[in-house]
Amino acid sequence: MAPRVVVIGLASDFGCQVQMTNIEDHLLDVLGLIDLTYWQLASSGHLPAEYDVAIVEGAVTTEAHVEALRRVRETAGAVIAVGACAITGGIPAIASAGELADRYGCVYGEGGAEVACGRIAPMPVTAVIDVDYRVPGCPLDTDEFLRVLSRALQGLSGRIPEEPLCAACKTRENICFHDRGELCLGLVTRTGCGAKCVSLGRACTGCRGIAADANLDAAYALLASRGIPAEEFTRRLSLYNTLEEGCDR
Amino acid sequence: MFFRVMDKARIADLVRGLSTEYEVIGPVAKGERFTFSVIEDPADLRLDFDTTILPPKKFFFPPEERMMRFRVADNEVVDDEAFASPRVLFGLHPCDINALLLMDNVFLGEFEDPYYKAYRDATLLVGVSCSPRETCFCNAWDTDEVHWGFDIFLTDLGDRYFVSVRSVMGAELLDRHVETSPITAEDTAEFQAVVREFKRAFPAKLDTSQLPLLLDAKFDDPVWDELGERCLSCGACSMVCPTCYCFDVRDDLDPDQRSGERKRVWDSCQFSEFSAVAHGQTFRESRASRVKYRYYHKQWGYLSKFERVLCVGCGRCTHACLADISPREVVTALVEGSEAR
Amino acid sequence: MSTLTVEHVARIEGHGTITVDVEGGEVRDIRMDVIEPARFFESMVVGRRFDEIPLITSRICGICSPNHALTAIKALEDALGVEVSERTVLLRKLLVYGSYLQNHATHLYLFAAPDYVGLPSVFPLAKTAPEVVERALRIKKLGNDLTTLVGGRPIHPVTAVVGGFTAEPAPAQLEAFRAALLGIADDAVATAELFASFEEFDFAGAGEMLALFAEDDYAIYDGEISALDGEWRRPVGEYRSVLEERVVAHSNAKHSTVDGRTFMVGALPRINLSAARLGERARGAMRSAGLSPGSRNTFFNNVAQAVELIDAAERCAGYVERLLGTGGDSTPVPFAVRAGSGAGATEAPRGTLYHGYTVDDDGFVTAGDVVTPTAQNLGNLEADMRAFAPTVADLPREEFLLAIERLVRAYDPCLSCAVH
Amino acid sequence: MTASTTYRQLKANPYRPWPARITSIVDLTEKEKLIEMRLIDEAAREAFSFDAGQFVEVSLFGVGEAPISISSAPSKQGFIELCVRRAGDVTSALHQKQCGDIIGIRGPFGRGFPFPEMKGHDVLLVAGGLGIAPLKSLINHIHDDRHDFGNVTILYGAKNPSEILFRQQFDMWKHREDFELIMTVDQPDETWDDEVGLVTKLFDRIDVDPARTYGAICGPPVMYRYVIDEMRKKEMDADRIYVSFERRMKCGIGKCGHCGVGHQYACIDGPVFNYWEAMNLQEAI
Ligand SMILES: Cc1cc2nc3c(=O)[nH]c(=O)nc-3n(C[C@H](O)[C@H](O)[C@H](O)COP(=O)(O)OP(=O)(O)OC[C@H]3O[C@@H](n4cnc5c(N)ncnc54)[C@H](O)[C@@H]3O)c2cc1C
Ligand code: SF4
Ligand code: SF4
Ligand code: SF4
Repeated sequence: MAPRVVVIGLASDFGCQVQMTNIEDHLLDVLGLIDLTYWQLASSGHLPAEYDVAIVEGAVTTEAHVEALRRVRETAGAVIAVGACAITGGIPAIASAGELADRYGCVYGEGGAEVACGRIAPMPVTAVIDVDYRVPGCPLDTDEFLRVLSRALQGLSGRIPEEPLCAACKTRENICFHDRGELCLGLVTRTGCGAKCVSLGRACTGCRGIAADANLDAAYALLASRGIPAEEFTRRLSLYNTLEEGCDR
Repeated sequence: MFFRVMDKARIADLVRGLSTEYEVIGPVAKGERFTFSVIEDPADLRLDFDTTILPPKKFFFPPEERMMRFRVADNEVVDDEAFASPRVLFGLHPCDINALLLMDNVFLGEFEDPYYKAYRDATLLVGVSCSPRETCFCNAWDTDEVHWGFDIFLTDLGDRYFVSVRSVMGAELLDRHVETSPITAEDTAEFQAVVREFKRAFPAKLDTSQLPLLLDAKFDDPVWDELGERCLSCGACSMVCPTCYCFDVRDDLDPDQRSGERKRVWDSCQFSEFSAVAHGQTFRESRASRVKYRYYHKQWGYLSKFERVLCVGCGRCTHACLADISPREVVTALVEGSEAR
Repeated sequence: MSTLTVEHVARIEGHGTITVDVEGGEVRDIRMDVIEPARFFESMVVGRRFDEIPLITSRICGICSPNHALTAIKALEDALGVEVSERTVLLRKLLVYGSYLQNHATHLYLFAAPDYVGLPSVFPLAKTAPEVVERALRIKKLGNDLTTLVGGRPIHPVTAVVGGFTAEPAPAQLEAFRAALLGIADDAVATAELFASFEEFDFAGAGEMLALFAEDDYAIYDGEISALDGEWRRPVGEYRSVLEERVVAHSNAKHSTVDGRTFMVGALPRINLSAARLGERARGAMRSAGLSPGSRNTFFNNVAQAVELIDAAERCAGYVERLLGTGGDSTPVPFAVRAGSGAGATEAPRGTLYHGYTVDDDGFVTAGDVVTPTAQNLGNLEADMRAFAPTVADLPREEFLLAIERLVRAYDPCLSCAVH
Repeated sequence: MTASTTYRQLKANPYRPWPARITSIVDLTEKEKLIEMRLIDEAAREAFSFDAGQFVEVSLFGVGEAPISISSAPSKQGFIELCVRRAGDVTSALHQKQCGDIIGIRGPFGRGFPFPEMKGHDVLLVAGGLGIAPLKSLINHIHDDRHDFGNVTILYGAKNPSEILFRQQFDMWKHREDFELIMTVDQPDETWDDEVGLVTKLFDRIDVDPARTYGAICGPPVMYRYVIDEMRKKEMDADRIYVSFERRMKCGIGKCGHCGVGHQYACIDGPVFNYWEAMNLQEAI
């Protein structure tokens, strides 16, 4: 029997789900392997009571999300967290700083806080439940998604690259931004995107999260020696990694 | 070996001629740096380059390479053919040619690697002389000279090249595609003068006395901890190194999950996963032990097998390392004591 | 009184619920509850440097991300006084059209079409009518390829920055792409034919219609705010005084009015205002689909999108030709960071999108404002629902709700955008 | 003939696995299975000869490869037996295979135990847990040429009685005069009436003639130092004590670099080293 797969979106831009539909060349192959039982974005129907694999996108921003996730964890044999929102909190986690009520005020004006019922400070899915697989990035990379999905379907372990981006960037023979005195976050960012941004002339903004192998202390020290103050580095890191450990100095 | 001289302006003829039979690859500018790339127009060839970001190893051992295609159902190999089309690699400095010879020991020695061999067999090498930069220390390992391992070598004599021809193929190609003349006594004298000047231009020679022994004797030296604190564990040094050959192997399934390919990709001993075994045990847990291992293997492990050091002093890692860790610094710290830095 | 609901309306972006209060067989009230939680983008941009803003705001929406990025860039360029090259503008237009191809193909085939063939999703069609699914995927892929070609990836463009582009496609890539664009035109025509063949409800909305308008172009990147009924035009910089936004109790997204009326934005208003500026083939398709300029039938927004697909394919081929034929440079122009305020607008696939920012001397944002197409549409959508529901009230319950859902989907709403 | 010359002669791609058919599977414990296979290709089967202590790379396409020691005796021509613990992806997938399934095998690789040298001597084998797998090959080999050896002693420690491998075979040897086998467990249960404690404890019970004894050790990394200490206390020569190392491996043929141990590679210079060599390998023990 084909594994029953559900796709669940929390607070997000649906970008990772859109990326999942962006595997046009292979979409039909993949659909042939699974029984896609729930995907609100693409199909009518309800979240079934039983399923094997849950793909979860988005950040947790309400009590309802927390509850929903706990149920997902109890039900699903395997949980795949996709995208920066679900894994590090991503862009939505920028709003985790300070008081939520103030943000309501800023967006909705006076009395905005009334709408805030059930709202909590944004956090990643991984802060609420254990996940078996992760597809980082903002947005996710479709090839990587396919590889991880394939591992999940085969029941293989969830592996995620743990080293910084620079090595991959070298294989693309990019000119290092730091050589030109510009800050690039690749030196601490988890690899796996093929140094996409740098290869397109843009410094890495850290969307794949902080690599486990990263040496943040050394990065802060060497940037300071090159005239980039800690606050600047912290601010840049906080774009996708507000809640990640070690980038808050 | 025999020798000719060739007008510098003739290099375009040679490249154009070779292009009729081969894919010609050589150094071209990329921003303020250089890369080995396919030469579409001889004017793009920049034989005055300093060094390239990646070494020529990418043409023999690509960053990501398919080893075989397979079928899952019966665990069968569908295709493991190693294929390479004929090409000429133009503009290798002596260090880069020496580096290939060191790679040969690994890939063409015991258990010949069919993929590397196919590329190697299909490629002719044209070397070119260089002038040392401040990060160069090839003279420390005697890799500033190269006596074999190339088909043609060009030494820059200002207005002309002193051409050393090592192989039959090299001789034939030269004959077919470019006008050269026999060398005169003056040419040879000038060649010697150029070589002498080249040797003089190096920064202070690196002291490597008793290096392999010191690596063991100072295995617990605090210098490694200090380096470990600075190292970013990014692996850039291994990627740009012409002699680093470690790789990881991965199976990627096609989207239909019925077939797929086994690939190898460049890896680095600076990553914590590199030495991890099942259940998460890692043999080189600390960053310090990983930095140390890179030098230990290059300066001693490889030497113990092949009687050469696994470094050609090209300085690429020095340039790539944002933490400014360089073989020059590490060797000096070991040989002269860390306070000497 | 009984209440009917459609929870988590499927095949739209974001989370919303339709609630209908019925009493004695009559529809008393009908609402679109937008339960999608806010992510507070307007507060998140405050305190961040200008160069991060396009990155942040493009995460408002994964479908029209190029629009969010470009609209933010335009607003910031307005604030910082940056003038970009003609080549940059051409590339940006391509980027916008990339999202049109993607969005319209996704909306028409993945979201809307299942309603007309009575299926829960498009996937079963893969078996019964593979050519339709393949066509949908072809158009969508071309859209992805276009945004990837110009922006570096299918969504959340990497290369577009304040002042220009950090990388440009190689001429050979552009050349190959021109052919692909011309090749897709037939698929676009087939799409228009398919949607023209579906039977639509006969319904006329009562709202105003708004879109950007330019004399010399089918305005998607530049132009003035233009009203169909009001027959006025106003510069984008005045968008704040043109649109009135208010908070409503049942929705995390605000509702908008103009001249005191609800209004619609999107493909239908665009075509109503700029039909004369469409390419020839698109106009032909429009005629054969029975879509006449000035149409009030909201459901025709679908076929209007299909017509835009045809126009997009041909127009982009022309742009690519110009990029190949004329020189110029798209590398970011140099500029000095200074304090200022600015506004920008583009036509996103779903309608006009506005961004406005104030930056300080160091280029840090002190205030930000984003008005998305769906937020503008929501008030009108509810007005339409109220007018439409009684006309289908005697249908069996399932069919009734489906009819309402169809109306909602015709707007191609993006609730995550609307709330942001 | 070494493996590399075999590969050269067969003109075989050393990365290309040979298909092998599983001929028998025995469940040993919850985590370990004994899997026997036969190479399908005749030329490969004929060329395939190995020393006790060598390993093969087991290849399951789509999952990956894992180095596994051969546990059968070299004399059992044509068959390869592996004792596999379920540890991760490849080994779990291998556990799901059935008799008759086809898997891939590359090898034999590495340096095994110096069997010819050991002949004519006493042998002391010390195994911890799964470490008994490569030693079993050696024991079987000795068994085949039993008359060429003096005393053969096996010390074997396991976590608990249910994790003891090859119990039946051991029971058989135990009742024979010519093998001395002593077992111990860390955590005994009610069925256990033998030794309790670490394997080093068993050294009190044996006599060793250092002048004529070879040692062979295989087990978890933490075990080596303590066992070697005991052997050294018995005055055995460093270069007659053999240890087998386990490191991460990808290629098995000295190229991928993962198995570096000190200045050597575990795959081609080992996995079996004598203690004198191992002492000179940094971070080995
Ligand atoms: C010379 C040698 C002999 C061995 N003999 C046996 C044996 O007889 N029986 C047995 O059950 N196990 C043996 N092992 C250990 C076995 O190789 C690992 O348990 C196995 O590789 C784990 O792979 P996996 O895919 O199941 O686990 P995962 O953790 O999923 O491994 C992932 C990858 O990591 C690498 N890896 C992980 N652990 C090891 C390891 N310990 N050694 C080398 N690479 C590793 C492999 O490349 C593998 O593909 C031996 C190891 C070596 C080096
Ligand atoms: S990770 Fe990025 S692309 Fe994915 S949902 Fe979040 S914001 Fe969107
Ligand atoms: S380069 Fe950095 S920002 Fe860009 S995709 Fe990779 S990790 Fe994300
Ligand atoms: S170690 Fe550094 S200097 Fe030596 S060959 Fe490698 S890159 Fe060049």
